[in-house]
Amino acid sequence: YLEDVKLQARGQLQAAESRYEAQKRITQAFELEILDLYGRLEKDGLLKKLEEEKTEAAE
Amino acid sequence: YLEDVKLQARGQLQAAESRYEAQKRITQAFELEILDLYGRLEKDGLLKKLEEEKTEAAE
Amino acid sequence: MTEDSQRNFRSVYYEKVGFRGVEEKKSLEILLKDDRLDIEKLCTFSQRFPLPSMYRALVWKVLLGILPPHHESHAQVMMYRKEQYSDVLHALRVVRFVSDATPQEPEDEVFLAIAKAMEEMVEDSVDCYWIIRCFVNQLNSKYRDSLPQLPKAFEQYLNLEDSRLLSHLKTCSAVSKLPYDLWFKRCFAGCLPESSLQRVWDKVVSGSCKILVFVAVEILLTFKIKVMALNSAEKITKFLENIPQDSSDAIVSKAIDLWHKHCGTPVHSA
Repeated sequence: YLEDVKLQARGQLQAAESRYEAQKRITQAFELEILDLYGRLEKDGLLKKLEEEKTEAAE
Repeated sequence: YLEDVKLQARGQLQAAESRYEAQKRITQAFELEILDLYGRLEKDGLLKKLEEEKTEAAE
Repeated sequence: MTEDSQRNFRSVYYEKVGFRGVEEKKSLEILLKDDRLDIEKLCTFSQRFPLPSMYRALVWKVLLGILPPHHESHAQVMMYRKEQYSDVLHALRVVRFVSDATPQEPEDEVFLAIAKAMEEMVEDSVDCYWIIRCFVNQLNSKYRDSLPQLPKAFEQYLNLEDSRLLSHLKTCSAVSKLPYDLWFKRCFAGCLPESSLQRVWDKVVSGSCKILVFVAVEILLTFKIKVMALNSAEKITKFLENIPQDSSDAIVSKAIDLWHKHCGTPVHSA
């Protein structure tokens, strides 16, 4: 019976571990997305700045 | 003794669950961040379009 | 010297030099050798004696539930805790959360003051993260109902110890304006130096927030002459918010004695 309890406990722990791992993979995918979006925003910001400088120079 | 084994298992499981829950909250936070970043990109895009239209109209 | 102040002097002296600590350290080591740690006994120990610094982080982690009672699980549980810490830290960096623009709420100030003090007490950053988290959590859950009662208890015990001092505070209308947030919400973080403060937090971690009342009372008693000379609530509060640091070790020792005197000394059950 003791062995049974131990086995059950190990099973529960493993389930928690694999749920964590799955969640972590989702987080990692989201992280890549965030970094990409940051990159795009920054590029937009830079472009805007360049254009502003150009218009200022033209004036 | 059996109670002891159960108690020990519960201690381990709680820590594993807490790690999973934290990861889940991180995923949720990332999700919000992504939505926010998309919103900002769209706003930037719209602004750019508006400005382009303005310059075109001025020409 | 009166007998009482002599005793206080001696206990401060012994604690500093560590003579009295030898026997206590041995009995704590015996408790820590238990295969399954007896939380109740560890609580009683921490309520009675100052924790030796080398065991403080371990005992706090066990009492705050960061580590389970079973030694066998400590390594694995700590691995989970460590990973959770790095996950959160990494996530904060990804969303660039840590910036000057992050708005601050009043509760954040309490949290930050406690965190800042804890960083001085706990060396390891993973331990520190968890201990701050659970310490603040304990204030917001276990002590939620008792913390607001402390100003009243403070008045009561100050009256017992020195009614003239309390009358003076009342005459100045200072009683309601004392730095209660600093004392009872921040648990003296930023008020006392960490080396003395940790002996107070030993008691808070192990289950008593009432010790905070006696620290406040002892601060008043220690600076009685100064406080009696001040005649406005504003000046008194300002002084109490910035008390001189050099007597803080003695203040804490006397506060613990006073707390034991009024609330009894917990004894080991069996």
